[in-house]
Amino acid sequence: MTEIGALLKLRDVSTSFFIDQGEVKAVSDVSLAVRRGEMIGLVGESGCGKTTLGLSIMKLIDAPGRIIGGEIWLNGVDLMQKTEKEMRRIRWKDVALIPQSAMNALNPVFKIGQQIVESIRAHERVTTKAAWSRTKELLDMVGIKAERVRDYPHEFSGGMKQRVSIAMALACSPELLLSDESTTGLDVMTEAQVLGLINELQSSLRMAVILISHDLPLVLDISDSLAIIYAGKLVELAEAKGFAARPVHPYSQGLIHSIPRIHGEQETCESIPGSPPDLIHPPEGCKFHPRCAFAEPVCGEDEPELLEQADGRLAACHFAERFGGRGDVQS
Amino acid sequence: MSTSRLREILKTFRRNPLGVVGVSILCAFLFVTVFADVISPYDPYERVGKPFEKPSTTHLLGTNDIGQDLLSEMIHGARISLGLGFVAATIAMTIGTVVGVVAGYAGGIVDTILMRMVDIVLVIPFLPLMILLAALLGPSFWNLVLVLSVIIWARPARVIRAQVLSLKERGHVVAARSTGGTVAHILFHHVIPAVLPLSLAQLILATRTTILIEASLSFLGLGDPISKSWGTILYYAQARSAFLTGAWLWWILPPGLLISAAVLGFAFTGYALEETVNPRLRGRR
Amino acid sequence: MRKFLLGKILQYAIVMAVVVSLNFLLPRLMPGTPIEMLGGEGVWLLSQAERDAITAKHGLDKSLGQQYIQYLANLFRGELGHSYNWGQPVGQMIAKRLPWTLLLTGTALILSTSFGILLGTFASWRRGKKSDILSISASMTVSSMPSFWLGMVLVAIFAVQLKLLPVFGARSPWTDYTGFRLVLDVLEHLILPVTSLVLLTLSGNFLLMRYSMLDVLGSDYVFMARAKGMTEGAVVYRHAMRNALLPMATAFMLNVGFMFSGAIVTETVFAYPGVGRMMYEAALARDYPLLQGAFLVISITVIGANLLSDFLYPLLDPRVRRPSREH
Amino acid sequence: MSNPKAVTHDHLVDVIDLKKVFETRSGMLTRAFSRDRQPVRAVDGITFHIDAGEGLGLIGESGCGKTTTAMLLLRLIDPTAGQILFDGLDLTSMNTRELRPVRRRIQMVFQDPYESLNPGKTVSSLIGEPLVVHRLTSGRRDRESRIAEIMEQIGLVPTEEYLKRFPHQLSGGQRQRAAIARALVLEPVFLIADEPTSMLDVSVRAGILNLLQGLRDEMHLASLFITHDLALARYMCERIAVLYNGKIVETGEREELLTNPIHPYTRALIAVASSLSDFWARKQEMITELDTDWIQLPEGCCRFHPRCPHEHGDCENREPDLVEVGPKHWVACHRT
Repeated sequence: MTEIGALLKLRDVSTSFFIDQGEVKAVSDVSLAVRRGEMIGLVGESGCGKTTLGLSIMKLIDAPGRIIGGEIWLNGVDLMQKTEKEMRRIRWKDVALIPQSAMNALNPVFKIGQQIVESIRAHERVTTKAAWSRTKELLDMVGIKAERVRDYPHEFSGGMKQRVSIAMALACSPELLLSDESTTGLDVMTEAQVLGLINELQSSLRMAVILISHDLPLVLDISDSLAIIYAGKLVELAEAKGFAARPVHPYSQGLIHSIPRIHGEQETCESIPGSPPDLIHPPEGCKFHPRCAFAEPVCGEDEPELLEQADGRLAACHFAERFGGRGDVQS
Repeated sequence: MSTSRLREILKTFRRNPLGVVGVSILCAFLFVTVFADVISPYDPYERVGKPFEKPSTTHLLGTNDIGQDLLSEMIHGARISLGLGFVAATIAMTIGTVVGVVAGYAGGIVDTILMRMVDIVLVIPFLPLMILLAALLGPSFWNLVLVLSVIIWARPARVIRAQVLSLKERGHVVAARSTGGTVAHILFHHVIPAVLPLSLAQLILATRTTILIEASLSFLGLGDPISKSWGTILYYAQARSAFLTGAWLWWILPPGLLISAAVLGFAFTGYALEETVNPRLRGRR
Repeated sequence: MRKFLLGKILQYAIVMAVVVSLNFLLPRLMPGTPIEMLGGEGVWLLSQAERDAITAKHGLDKSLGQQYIQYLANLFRGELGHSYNWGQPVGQMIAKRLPWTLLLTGTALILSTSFGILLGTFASWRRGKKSDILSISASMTVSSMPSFWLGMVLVAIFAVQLKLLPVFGARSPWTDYTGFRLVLDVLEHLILPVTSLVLLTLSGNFLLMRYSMLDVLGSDYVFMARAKGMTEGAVVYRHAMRNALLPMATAFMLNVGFMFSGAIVTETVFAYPGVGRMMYEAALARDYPLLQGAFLVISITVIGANLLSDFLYPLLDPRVRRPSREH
Repeated sequence: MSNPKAVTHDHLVDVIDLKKVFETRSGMLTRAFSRDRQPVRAVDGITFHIDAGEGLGLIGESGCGKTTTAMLLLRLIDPTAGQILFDGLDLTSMNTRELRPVRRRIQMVFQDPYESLNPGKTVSSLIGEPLVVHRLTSGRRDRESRIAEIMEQIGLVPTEEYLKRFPHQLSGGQRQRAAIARALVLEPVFLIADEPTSMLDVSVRAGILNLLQGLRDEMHLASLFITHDLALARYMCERIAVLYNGKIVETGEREELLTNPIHPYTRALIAVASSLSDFWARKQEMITELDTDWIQLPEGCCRFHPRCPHEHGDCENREPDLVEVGPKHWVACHRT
């Protein structure tokens, strides 16, 4: 988890939405570092703030939302100091996005080629001809025949639209790629192929990828490290390898315990009691304590910090060493 | 509709400033309509002054070409204009709702036939058809009602059919079917209660249209020339070229403003209600 | 694509058939005797022989089926009968008036749509701001006014009181302007009627464009255009507006019919020599052949315009132009 | 599974060669003018059975026909061909009125609890509705006590707190519990669950799964569990059937099927669910990379052959039948 030489560094980033009922603290004080060529999974339940965090990196938060504090260092530049006009240059050139629903992310009235070409020409001084030929190369890279460059989005299937989105994201060879639940809703086979493609391109192009997902087993399977988010806070940051056997934070433990397995001994799954908190009036102290089986009085008073544990991982729990030392949480 | 849903609708509606203004306007008109006999200074059908009198303390808005009091005409005109508009809209809405629910729920060939009918009514330019009908039928209150409702039902029928179609595929209706509910049970417990608020909003918006069209038809001399609606008053004002003289200030301006105010009242109420009951439209403003 | 257009042609053919049949059936189904409907109210002053002649001329002594065939045959030859009031062929009378109506409604349609698009786009930008709310209220207020009344008020103010514009008609009487002077004269007479027609439909166009724009601005592909680092102009004009125009195209069609309805009252108020005013006069005089002829011609024009826009719509929307091979 | 063609009555549910063809929706006039109409064979001759108290998992990707199968079993849509035998009754030949008493005994839990509950009704009237429809209780008091009873059983307690609530005042998990209560208040013998947890948050899913399992044991319910997730099917069901493009390609007892899959599609599914990185490494031998649109194939060929990595011999000319390869293990593949 070293920050030295990291491509992306977030320091205490907080994003809130100001609605009639009050301030929704969607992301609070998140610090995170992503190295070049690393694939990190951002995992949490719906409404935990993982998408908001992702979009905050690109400073794509719309009113009534606002990034209220923190620093976002990308390639040694603090994006928080950049104007909207400067951000426009950075978006897609340095950091690109594969959106959740490729179905709706492509403009229905333009050919897919036009949509990729325009993103190239918005950032680079190239001729139209050069942009079109690069577009064909990009489509070829994601397994779409170059002759389909003049087809409209509705003429592609869901999985193929997702590939077009990937080709579009790679148009300006970004160093950081955000994938926001980009395979949710696709069939398992298509999902496997699309993720395989992202994985392949990541290692060949040495990109950093942030994989935003609610699917913990999937993230554990394919990413290098993972960050678990609960109620807008980072609760655990660890290597993906071996994580399933030794989750530290009680919330991570709960998630691992709630998922049935396909092989090995079938254990009884348990759900986490209660439901995620209201982010307008989050609980005092540790945000997870009302649902935590191990909560003690201190948990309702002091908010635990995200601290480094013995094995190098980070966890935000007052009793982290207790769980960290236990190798028998799940065999 | 359950009482709590009603209460919820009322609560959302009250927060909508347009709706509050609209309802206030409508209440004022309702008052005038009910107490027209008490409020108006003269009998509008009596010749109580000289023709073409200018406004004075005795005749606040002057008199018309045969010496009838214009203010009294306008107060009584509310009865005809609003009453006719409302009756025609109610009939049209009833037809529209029934057609919409039947077409949407039955589907298949019934749906196809009914919707083709709707398309035809919507494509034919409505005023020429109405003029043709009105000219052939002759002027009378009920003929006008008939002419209006024959044309107006189509649009609400289409809106309600769309709602029923989406409702039919909605999980809770499918779930109710799977528990073995009869068609009648599903229609009366799940479909119609969900459609009624939308029907009501459509009724109010349709009233707006019928009032405007009634005014146009009466203005063209195709209304009942005996009964005094706002449109009829304007017909006589036009026929006597009131806009060429100073009389336009008290003979033409007020009836038009009354029509506009009434229509605006219905429009505000209808839009606000539609927005409250149709979640798809929320945030339209 | 061909399937789509075929379906549309078929659909409008049915509408045409219904309009034509309605025109035939209505006078024959109305209470009273059809001879009065077809011969005019004065028919009872005529002698029995003259009445028999009228009955025979319209084939009223034949069966309904035969009458219908006769009617269709006449229609096919472009014969709409003779005006009972003027004695002239209805077809010729309409042909003389139609250009004026087309000029009036066409101008109003183009202006109303363009203003609606511009204002709607602008308002969607300033969503929730004071000017936005103000423009909505104003547009709803204007749309609540009866268009004929608005016309009368416009005449009273701009023509009678301020004497800026002509009071009525399409050209100045007793003049024989030519060339540019004629154009100016026609334009001058066009301003007030067009304004009242534009005001009639503007608010609908404005509200629709604004709603449609808001809908599109909230869509994922507009968000993506911004994420791609496109300039604000490219996002709004290239990505958003192109899509927001699609519902406007449908509204344009509905407005064609609406304009013709509006033209009847507007032409009446401004004594504009179009088909609308002719229809009004025919209705007052109970000149049924003329009335029916006008109804038929207006309906055909509207249906034709609808068909035309349905044919042009695929150019705007590739989903209709090139339907996907699946499903 | 016994011989699929034989009609047996020792099973609670017997589905025999069930088919559903959807005609593409278009007006009758346009249909008369165009030739390119394409019927969609959503369910194309599937045969399976479920014993009393047994759980069968139906696995497949979206669009493979699994939800259509559920709708057919409930007769919410009418089958094109085939038979559904329930407790010896032929559901396919019954009319709506005859079906009513049967529907009481077959109930369904839908995928989306945000959709399947009428937003205008309270929890108590939602759970009570089936009782009213089937006139099962005598009077209000009887009904209310029955509602309270089932609410305790499914864990919406304290009942007084939830009785008067509306669906939007419940969390996702609570809504799904109310939907389950609605299905079980009629004391059915056969429960169909269509992806009952896919719309819920990960952390509350297990609660719903465990509740369903407990109720199955308690009420001796037969169940059809529809899902795209093999691990869930393993957790919930004794037997698993794999559906591909309207056809069952493999069926067997869960551990047998998971450890010893034979059909190439089943093998690919299991590989994907086990480890994506392993799957990618061995992708070439698992499945041909192809656009996953449901290609409408001509009748009389193996539905899977365009994506099958193995040599195509007979696959393009002959449709494989389900063949028994082991105890209760059936596979439809020419290579077996």
